[in-house]
Amino acid sequence: MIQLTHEPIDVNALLAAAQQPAAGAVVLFLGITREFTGDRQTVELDYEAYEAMAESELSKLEQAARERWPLVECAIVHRLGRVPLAEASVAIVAGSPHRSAAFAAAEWLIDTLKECVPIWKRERWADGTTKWVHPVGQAVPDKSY
Amino acid sequence: MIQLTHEPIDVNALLAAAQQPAAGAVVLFLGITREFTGDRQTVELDYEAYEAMAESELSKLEQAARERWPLVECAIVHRLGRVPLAEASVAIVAGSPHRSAAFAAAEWLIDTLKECVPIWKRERWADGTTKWVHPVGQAVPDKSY
Amino acid sequence: MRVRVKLFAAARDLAGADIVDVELSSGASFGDLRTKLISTHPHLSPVGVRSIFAADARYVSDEESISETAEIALIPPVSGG
Amino acid sequence: MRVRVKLFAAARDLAGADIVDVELSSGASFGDLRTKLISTHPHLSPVGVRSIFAADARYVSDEESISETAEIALIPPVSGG
Repeated sequence: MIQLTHEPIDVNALLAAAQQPAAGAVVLFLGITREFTGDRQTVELDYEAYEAMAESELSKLEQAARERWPLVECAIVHRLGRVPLAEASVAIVAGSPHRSAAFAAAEWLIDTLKECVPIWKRERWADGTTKWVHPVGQAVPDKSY
Repeated sequence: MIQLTHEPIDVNALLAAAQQPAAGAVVLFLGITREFTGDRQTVELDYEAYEAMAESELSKLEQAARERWPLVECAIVHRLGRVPLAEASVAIVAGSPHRSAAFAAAEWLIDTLKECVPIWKRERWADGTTKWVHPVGQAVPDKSY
Repeated sequence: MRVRVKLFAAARDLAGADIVDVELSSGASFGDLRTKLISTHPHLSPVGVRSIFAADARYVSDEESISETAEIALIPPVSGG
Repeated sequence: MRVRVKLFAAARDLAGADIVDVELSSGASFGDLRTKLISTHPHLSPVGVRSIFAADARYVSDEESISETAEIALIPPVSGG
């Protein structure tokens, strides 16, 4: 399951869907709006996506993860728009009969999402300035999955 | 935070505690009662602990994880008594400014818990039999942490 | 041919528009599009040189030829998650 | 000295008791305790040989001497999680 949403992410629903009798292990990853980056203070983040392509890339990620690991559940939800401090911008759930697959899939999914999915965040700093984040030296998106 | 409980684990409360402005990444692991082990069908699990020692070992695990990784949050909760299918027997939460530490800490905690903490499960199989699980060839508990 | 390019994030802010049109000769590649886009919208340069194009929601390389009917977007380095 | 040993899981079921008392000479080690425990409670043998002792809620090796005042437990291979 993949989803882009402008609302707070419903983590309970994601976990409830993952807690199935065939899953022995569920790993949830939440990316949270962090207040400090070094000594710079963030007030909130604002996320934008090329939505049609982001959905397509997220679906490819889910598919690739299901091919690589025996997943009972695989969900990727990204929030768009304003995400206040301490709230989740992204949630990933991987459920598998055994825990090593659930951990590996969840970590691979967030690592790859951050490289490949056309979503951008804008920092709103405490000094009132804003800045789109476009990491320098980022790898070219892997098109192999 | 560590806890042994005879009630269902309150995952929402654990996640709420972890979603702090200093955490950029939260990883939750849930160990779930799985229905099938090969072709043997489980009806429920029953967990027993040497409670005083289990609490002491869990505290040492939390302490060791906090020394190894920069954790904003570290929680380990193990349920005791009967745990029906698809419910969580164990929940681990690791929150950190960066995701690699949160993943590494959560996986290390569950791996080490399974080797070191005096808790035992009894399988109740669909054929009516029960069996304590005492893994053969298990490593001697690591006393180094 | 006229190519419409969707812009996002800092690229959109730098160009002051969500979409820009670029005139190219038929059979042009995405590399040609990048060169022309930056020459006609010089403000885009700092992000444009570090971006990748997408056609119909798939990443493409600068060597590929542009299909006139594709939906084309400039994808700056991503920062979701 | 008399040592009380707490039992858990299959060890408790095999012995039919949560606690068993074992008579040992003063200065005995946990290895001596294991030998005596299994000889006096032979049903415990299959789990007892694969268990570790704990004294005051800490794992101990068979070489260590037993403190008469410690709380001693036989810890079969664990299976929490």
